[in-house]
Amino acid sequence: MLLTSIVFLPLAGALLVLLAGGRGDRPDREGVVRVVALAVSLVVFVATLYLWWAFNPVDPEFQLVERHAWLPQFGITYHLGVDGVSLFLIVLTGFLTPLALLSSWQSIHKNVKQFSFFMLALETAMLGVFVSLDLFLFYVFWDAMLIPMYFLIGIWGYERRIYAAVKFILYTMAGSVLMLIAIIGLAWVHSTATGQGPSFDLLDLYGLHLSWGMEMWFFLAFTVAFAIKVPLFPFHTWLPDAHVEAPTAGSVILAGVLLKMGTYGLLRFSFPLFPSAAHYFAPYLAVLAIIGIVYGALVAMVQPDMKKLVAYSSVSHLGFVVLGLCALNVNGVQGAVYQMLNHGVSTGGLFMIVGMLSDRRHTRLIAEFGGLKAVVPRLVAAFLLITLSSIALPGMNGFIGEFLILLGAFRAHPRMTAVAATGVILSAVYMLWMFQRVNYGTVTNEKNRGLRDLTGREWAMMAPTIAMCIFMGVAPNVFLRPMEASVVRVIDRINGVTTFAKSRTSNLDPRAPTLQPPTSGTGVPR
Amino acid sequence: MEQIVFYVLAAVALLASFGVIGQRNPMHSVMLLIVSFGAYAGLYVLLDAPFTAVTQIIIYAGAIMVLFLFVVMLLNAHTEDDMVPATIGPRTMKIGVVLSLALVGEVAYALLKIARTDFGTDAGTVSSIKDVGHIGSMLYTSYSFAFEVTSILILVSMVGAVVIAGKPRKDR
Amino acid sequence: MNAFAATIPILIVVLSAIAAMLAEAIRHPGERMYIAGFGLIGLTGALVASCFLWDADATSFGVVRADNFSLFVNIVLCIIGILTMVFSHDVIEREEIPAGEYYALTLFAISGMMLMAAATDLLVIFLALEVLSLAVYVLTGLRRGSGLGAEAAFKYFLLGAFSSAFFLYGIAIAFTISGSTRLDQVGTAMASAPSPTLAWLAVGLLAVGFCFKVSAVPFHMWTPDAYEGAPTIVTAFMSTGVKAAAFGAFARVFLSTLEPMQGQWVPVLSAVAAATMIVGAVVGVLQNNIKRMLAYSSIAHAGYLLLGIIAANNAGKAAVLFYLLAYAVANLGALGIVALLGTAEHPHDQLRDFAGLWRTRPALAGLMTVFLLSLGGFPPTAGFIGKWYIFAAAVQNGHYWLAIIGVLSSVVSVFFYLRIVVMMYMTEDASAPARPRVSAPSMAALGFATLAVFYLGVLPARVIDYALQSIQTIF
Amino acid sequence: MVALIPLLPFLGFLINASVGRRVSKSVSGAVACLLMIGAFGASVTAVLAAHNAPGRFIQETVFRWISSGDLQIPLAFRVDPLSSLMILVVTGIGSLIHIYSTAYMHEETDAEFARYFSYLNLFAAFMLVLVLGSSFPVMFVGWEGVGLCSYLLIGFWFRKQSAADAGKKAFVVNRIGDFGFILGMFLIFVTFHTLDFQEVAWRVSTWAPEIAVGPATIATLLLFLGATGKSAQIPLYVWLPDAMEGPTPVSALIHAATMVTAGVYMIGRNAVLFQHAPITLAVVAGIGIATALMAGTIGLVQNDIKRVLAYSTVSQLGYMFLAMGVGAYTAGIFHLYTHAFFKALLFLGSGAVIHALAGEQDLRNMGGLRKALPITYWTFLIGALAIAGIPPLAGFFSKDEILFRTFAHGNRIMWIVGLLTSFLTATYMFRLVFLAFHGDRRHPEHPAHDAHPAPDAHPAPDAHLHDAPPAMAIVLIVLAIGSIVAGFVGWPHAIGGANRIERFLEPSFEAHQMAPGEFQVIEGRASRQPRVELAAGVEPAVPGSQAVDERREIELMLLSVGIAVAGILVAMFFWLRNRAAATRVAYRAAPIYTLLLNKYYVDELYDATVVQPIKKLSTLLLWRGIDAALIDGAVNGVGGAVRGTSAALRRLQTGSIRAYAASLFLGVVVILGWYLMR
Amino acid sequence: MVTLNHYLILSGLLFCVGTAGVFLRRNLITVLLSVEIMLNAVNITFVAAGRYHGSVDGQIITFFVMTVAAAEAAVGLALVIALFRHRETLSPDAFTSLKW
Repeated sequence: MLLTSIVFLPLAGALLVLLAGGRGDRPDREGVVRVVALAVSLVVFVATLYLWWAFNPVDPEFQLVERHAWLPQFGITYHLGVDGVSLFLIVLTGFLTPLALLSSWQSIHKNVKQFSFFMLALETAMLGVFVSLDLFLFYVFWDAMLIPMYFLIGIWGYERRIYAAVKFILYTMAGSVLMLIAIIGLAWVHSTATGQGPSFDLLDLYGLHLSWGMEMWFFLAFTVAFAIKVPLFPFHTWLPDAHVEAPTAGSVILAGVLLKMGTYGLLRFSFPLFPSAAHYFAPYLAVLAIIGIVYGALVAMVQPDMKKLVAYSSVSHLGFVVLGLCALNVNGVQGAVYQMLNHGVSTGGLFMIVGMLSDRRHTRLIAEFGGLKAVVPRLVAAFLLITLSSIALPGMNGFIGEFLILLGAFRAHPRMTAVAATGVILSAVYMLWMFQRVNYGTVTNEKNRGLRDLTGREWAMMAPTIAMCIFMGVAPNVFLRPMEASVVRVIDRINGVTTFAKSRTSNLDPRAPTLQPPTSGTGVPR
Repeated sequence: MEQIVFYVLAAVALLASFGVIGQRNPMHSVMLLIVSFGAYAGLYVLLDAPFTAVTQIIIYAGAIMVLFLFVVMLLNAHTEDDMVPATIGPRTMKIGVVLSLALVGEVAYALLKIARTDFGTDAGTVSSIKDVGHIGSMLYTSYSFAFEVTSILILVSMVGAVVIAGKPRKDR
Repeated sequence: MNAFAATIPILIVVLSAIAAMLAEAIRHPGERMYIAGFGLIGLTGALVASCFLWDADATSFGVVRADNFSLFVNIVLCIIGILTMVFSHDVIEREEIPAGEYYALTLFAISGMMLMAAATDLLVIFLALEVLSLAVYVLTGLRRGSGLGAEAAFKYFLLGAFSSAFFLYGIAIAFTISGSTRLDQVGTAMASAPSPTLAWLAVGLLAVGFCFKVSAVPFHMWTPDAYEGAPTIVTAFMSTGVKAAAFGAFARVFLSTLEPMQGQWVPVLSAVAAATMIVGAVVGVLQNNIKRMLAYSSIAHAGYLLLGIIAANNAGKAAVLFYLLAYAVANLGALGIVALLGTAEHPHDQLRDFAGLWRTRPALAGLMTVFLLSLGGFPPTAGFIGKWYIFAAAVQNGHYWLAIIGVLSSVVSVFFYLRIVVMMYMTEDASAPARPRVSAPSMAALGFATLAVFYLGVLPARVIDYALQSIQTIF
Repeated sequence: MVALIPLLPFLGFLINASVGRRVSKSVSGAVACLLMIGAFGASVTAVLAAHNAPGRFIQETVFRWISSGDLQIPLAFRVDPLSSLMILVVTGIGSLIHIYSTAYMHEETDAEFARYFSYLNLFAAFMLVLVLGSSFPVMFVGWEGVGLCSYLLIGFWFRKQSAADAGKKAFVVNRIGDFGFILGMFLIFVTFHTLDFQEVAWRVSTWAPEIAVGPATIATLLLFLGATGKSAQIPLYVWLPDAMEGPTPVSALIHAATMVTAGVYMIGRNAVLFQHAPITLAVVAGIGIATALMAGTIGLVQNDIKRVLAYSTVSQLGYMFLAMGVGAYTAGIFHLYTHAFFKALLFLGSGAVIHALAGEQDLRNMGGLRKALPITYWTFLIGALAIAGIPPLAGFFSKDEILFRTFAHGNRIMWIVGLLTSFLTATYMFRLVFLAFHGDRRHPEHPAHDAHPAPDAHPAPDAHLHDAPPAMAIVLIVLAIGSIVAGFVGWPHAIGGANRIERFLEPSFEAHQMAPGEFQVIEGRASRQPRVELAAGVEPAVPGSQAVDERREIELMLLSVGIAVAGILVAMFFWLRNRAAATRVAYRAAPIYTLLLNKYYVDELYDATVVQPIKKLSTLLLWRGIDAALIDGAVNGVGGAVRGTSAALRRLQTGSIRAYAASLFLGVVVILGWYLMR
Repeated sequence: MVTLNHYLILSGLLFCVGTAGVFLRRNLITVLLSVEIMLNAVNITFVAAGRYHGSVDGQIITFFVMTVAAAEAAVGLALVIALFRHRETLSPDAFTSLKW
């Protein structure tokens, strides 16, 4: 019941917001709406913290499980549960949403009611993705999440917002529909394999043994969907557009949580469901990830637009995450999960900063700024700290993640990791270069003279973010401990069957897959 | 004997039909169609279906064709020459011809193919099928529901024809 | 009584139609009369009757069978009819449509649809088909003022007559083989035809007839023109009703009668379905007239429904029924909104007419969005469950490629649904057309449709159960 | 207690960073200095405690930092002889420089002043973490932390574009080194399954030295890459000269005394590991000596007083690496320690000069300052003599030790180059002295621009020339004394001294079993000794040869002293007696002169071969080309394709009813045809 | 000896003639006539097949088909009139305002 309430609390809040907003366009109700939305999101955050408290860190299995029949004809259940991997992503979602709402406090003025509504609806969808243990339910949340994001970008975005919104939604859908086919196929395979009807329940499907061909195709279908979301090179081009055009709050959520769905999906579904395929494809994914790391960094380096720069830096950072996952060992995967959290916090923070600057100057071009340190020292100090955490300075959160990822990856593929580690250099290059161009030197643009330093509201946004950055860097065990058991469990799932999977792949030619799905399944048992 | 009659009637029907679609003047087409319907009637007689033959003459030649004639008159029979030039040119026409020839080919092929296998022999005459009374009883027993449906059908077409062709009422 | 049991819903509708005609007859010129009321009464009666007949599996005259399958279709048709009636009352006066004839013909059409889905005799199916077709042809051209209406109607009529001739020829060949038009006898006879060629011809021609009615490629050409030319409310009605009825009969003929010949027709229909999904989705992309756009979308949906028939398993059969319902509510809702916003002089069916709708009519914009998302197949709406169900059926029988074509085409179709959303939400109101206000009943109807969309999308289990029950009886 | 050492400066950082801008300079300055001195006191106690502890070291685990699977990284500090020496240097010299800074930075505003000291404290904290850390990751924290602080302090005057650039350059170049460091760390973990220094030393000590390239070699090479970055060796030395953009005390503390020596320290820390990778050692020595020579030559012609010192720092660091490379770890560390004194002294002296001349840094605009700034002059002279290696000053002992070890190691070429370098050192050092303090006062043709904002920006006339204010003067004097006496701890046996430093540091370069809880020098070590091949020079070699060695050693000492003196004399001839000669030489050897003046064009080379290509590649190929055109083009291309198909298919819908009928008919024909064909 | 095949082939040919007429002719009325030809062609099949099976069903169906034909003709002609009223022409090619 706890999970259900956490997931649907924001939706309830969203409806509440609609009520509070009154009929039609009521600018006078803006304040009320904002406060209600913020309050709701804070309550949700507290609830997620309570979830953390209620979570048993030594138990590797799913906890606080809820399971009710939903479409019994197809073995579809309303099945929620949380483990060490999803726990922190949930907390992260709870943590970032209030900040996102705060970040839009000044910039969003038209239709605040609808804005808050979509933000909260989005939160429900995101939380749902992280807790659902039924593939069908997962897909429902996964797809439903697109709609509010689409509106957030499309209505409250910048100049080319419509192009970005449509690109975002179509690109993501195109990937995920194939996953839908794979999900269905999986369910029918279960029906024929076990003879007890189709099942979309993750735990049932974990136990399934597939023919190599099927496993390969299904793995690819799943992985492409997730790779697009991550975004893994070369599926990343929707990200810069979406980020640049989205409003600050949208970017924060997009970078902070949405991208993690992809990596989370890889870890929760792609790899454990299709272990031998995972082992077969992991090196290729790793290569893509590394290309993404270097490529993203290089492209970020030369971006004239701050948001675009941060967007490409996300490509680079998420590349690290995927690399860690592909290491398929405890260090790598744990680092990857940790890096998801880091990236959520620090990149979220970066987008907030950029948002503040563009709120003040209504431009995001680096060239427009310069010498801000003399004008807004506090803002720049915050900027510096976030930057440092983003370039993984030891003592900040980023370091822990990248360290574990690279170590894990090094154990799996040392040479490739050497290439990936250059990302550590490049990240310093592009971040510091941007930081220098924006903040150092003398104030060149007169418009920058009278800028306001951090306001109380902005402190309220930055303080927790920075605090998290440092805390996660100094005391990582607080997070690493609870997730370790579950991570180990997942890795065991992936490695459990590899012994004979390897042999299977060896004697079976993967390039000539036998995709013969069962037709004998009586349509609808039970 | 029977064969000769059949072939004659068939020839008439076919030629008349060709004439129908060969004519530029709708009036002539209607006339030729009536001719072919006469041939049909003859064929029905050959098929021991005198009642059908009669209805063919009465309903088709007598009623429907007359309806057509009325319309042709009403819109004082335009030949195609004084009409707007065809939007689809001769090339498309060729396509049409090719298509119809293809269909002809297919149908002929199919029927000849089966001709070798079944229906080769005539089942011969069953006296009951000539009996109009029998037809009537069948019509009102096993086909009664279909009969009712046709009533609705006619009602619909009536209403439809009126509402489409009639002058707009001015009351609203 | 029992002899008539199966026909009761149809009879009720026919009676209400006649009542509507009489009402028109006795009505003084200029007198306002809620003729839609007759239709509502009749359809509600038919709805109730259908519910009562559930599981009764009544048969009348040996040619009409009220098994759960046809009853399910009946219920869908009744819902369609009721919604249409409610919307119509707002619309037809504005559209300058002759009220009495309109209601009568609509109701006749519905009766024809019901009959088509319930008939177990090819001849009766043909007659029912003609009844509904003629009625719909006329409805299409009902706006005497507009040349477009007449043109649309004639195109629809001529192609309809053309295709029904093919259909009839199919029946004739089937009759030649079996000596009867009763489905059961036809089925057995054709399965054991001495030379299959003739049977195949029959199957092909019957398929042509049905494919035309459900507007599958390449028999779809009439659809966009007819939908665009017809009064919007009629478009709403025929895009849903005709499909429901035609697919009912389609499923009955092909999945029960011709099931033994699956090997013969599955490949053909697969090709047709693929083409239909692709063409429908792709061509819709560039449309600027919403009715035309939704016409192409309905073509695409026909393709998805065909998948259900091709799958030819229980899931597929039930999926067709469920999808019909989901599609009906969403499409009727969407086109209903277009109709409710239109007037005779300003049809309000161009894409740009919707610019900034959510400023002036936030509620309508919201509802429209819900319907469009449902048509696009987003969770948690009916459309998603429907699509998922269809594709699940297809995948179960290994039609992976059709399923993949289906999902990808649905992604493409999402693009043009979103174009409308973009217009409503993200484009500033250019030239605000004076939009008529929507009456309370119509809003209620739209609200009901929305509820249905969400109910089917969130808690579909019950309805899926009914769908499954209703296929157990015949197949 | 050990944790207190870095904690105190960190506290200072927090205070100054948070409330610093609101309190007066004196308060924030006092806080910073007192906390540094407190750290010094803590260090002293810690060192004494460690000296008396069993195994001559104490270890303290603060908390478990990272634990993931088999990777367990406690945040632990260890005080052993090596780190004791370092913390004493860091805190001691650090405190002095803090005090010096209070006077030097006095013109800054309160906020800037506080910012400066917060950075300085933060640096001290990280530096202490670096030297105290008991495992690679903890060291890495300090390693990157000091990099950050140097970035911040170099860019302290952020309004100056050059300063900001220099800061960025320093950080990025260091990152390149860290890239090697981190990979080396991984390789070590994968090889030894631990990251604790002693554990690694212990495990590797059971190996035979790697003749061929093996994990140890690769790992040490990677670590050495890190060292070259941090300690400004070829090829990554380019950042250090630019780093002189920072305030002079910063150059003294970070870029002379402490941070830049971290690389040397790191190698000393892993002496046992390096000892097992002879290939690496050869590389280290080669790079070291090469750097020393190159930097020396460059330093010979530079005109910016601080840059000369910077290059001399690079050169001296080269010496230290040479020592490490030949296995003379003690010597290297010893030189590090003495160098800290006299190089800090020299920098601070030059700082005093700059301060007096209101920001003037160009040697060509100085001269004759001896009268005006007596304290500065004399202390500076002591520093110069020390670095030149004139006995009995500190530099003499350490440098001589290094040269002797190199000789003993048997690599004659390196030894000769070393001598040459020490000659150069003496020369350019005294060139500096003579140009700055002797001769007559030369006034700048143009007022010194782009100097840091001193109160009176216009060039001060000699009347206003004031010697260092007390806070600075005291520090200079103390350091001068240090530069004189610091060397005595390493008085070689050869001339009747007891090389204390050697005996003191000895245990840090040996492998110890480290069972949790008790820290004992394991007994079994002796048995392993022949294989372990401990650092040459730590143990006096076989008794018989000792006498020979000592005679040879004395000869070498005399030689090197002679060379130093020669260097000074040459400098005297060229820059004191007749300056014309110098210019003539410069004119004669114009190509070489310009080459040296432009520092061998290394910066330009890097810019042309690395920086610009990458920028171009990223902009044109990756972003515009691949990303925008290729990938996104493909994505949008799909959309375009759909639209195109749509447009094409639309055309079929001609509106002509007969066309529709034809299409319907076509369908029929095709379907029936299909049926008939089968 | 006239067998069922003769009639089937005849009706098939007539049917084809009708279909050809539908889109070869450029006069709406003639087009409608072509449809009538198709229906009649089918009728022959029905009657012949009925005779072949020795039942009257064929004739009865023919009867229904005629009804349908009549109904279609009525509506069709009405539409023709309506079109003519709008455009003063009977060419199918004139009515292409709905397209694409």
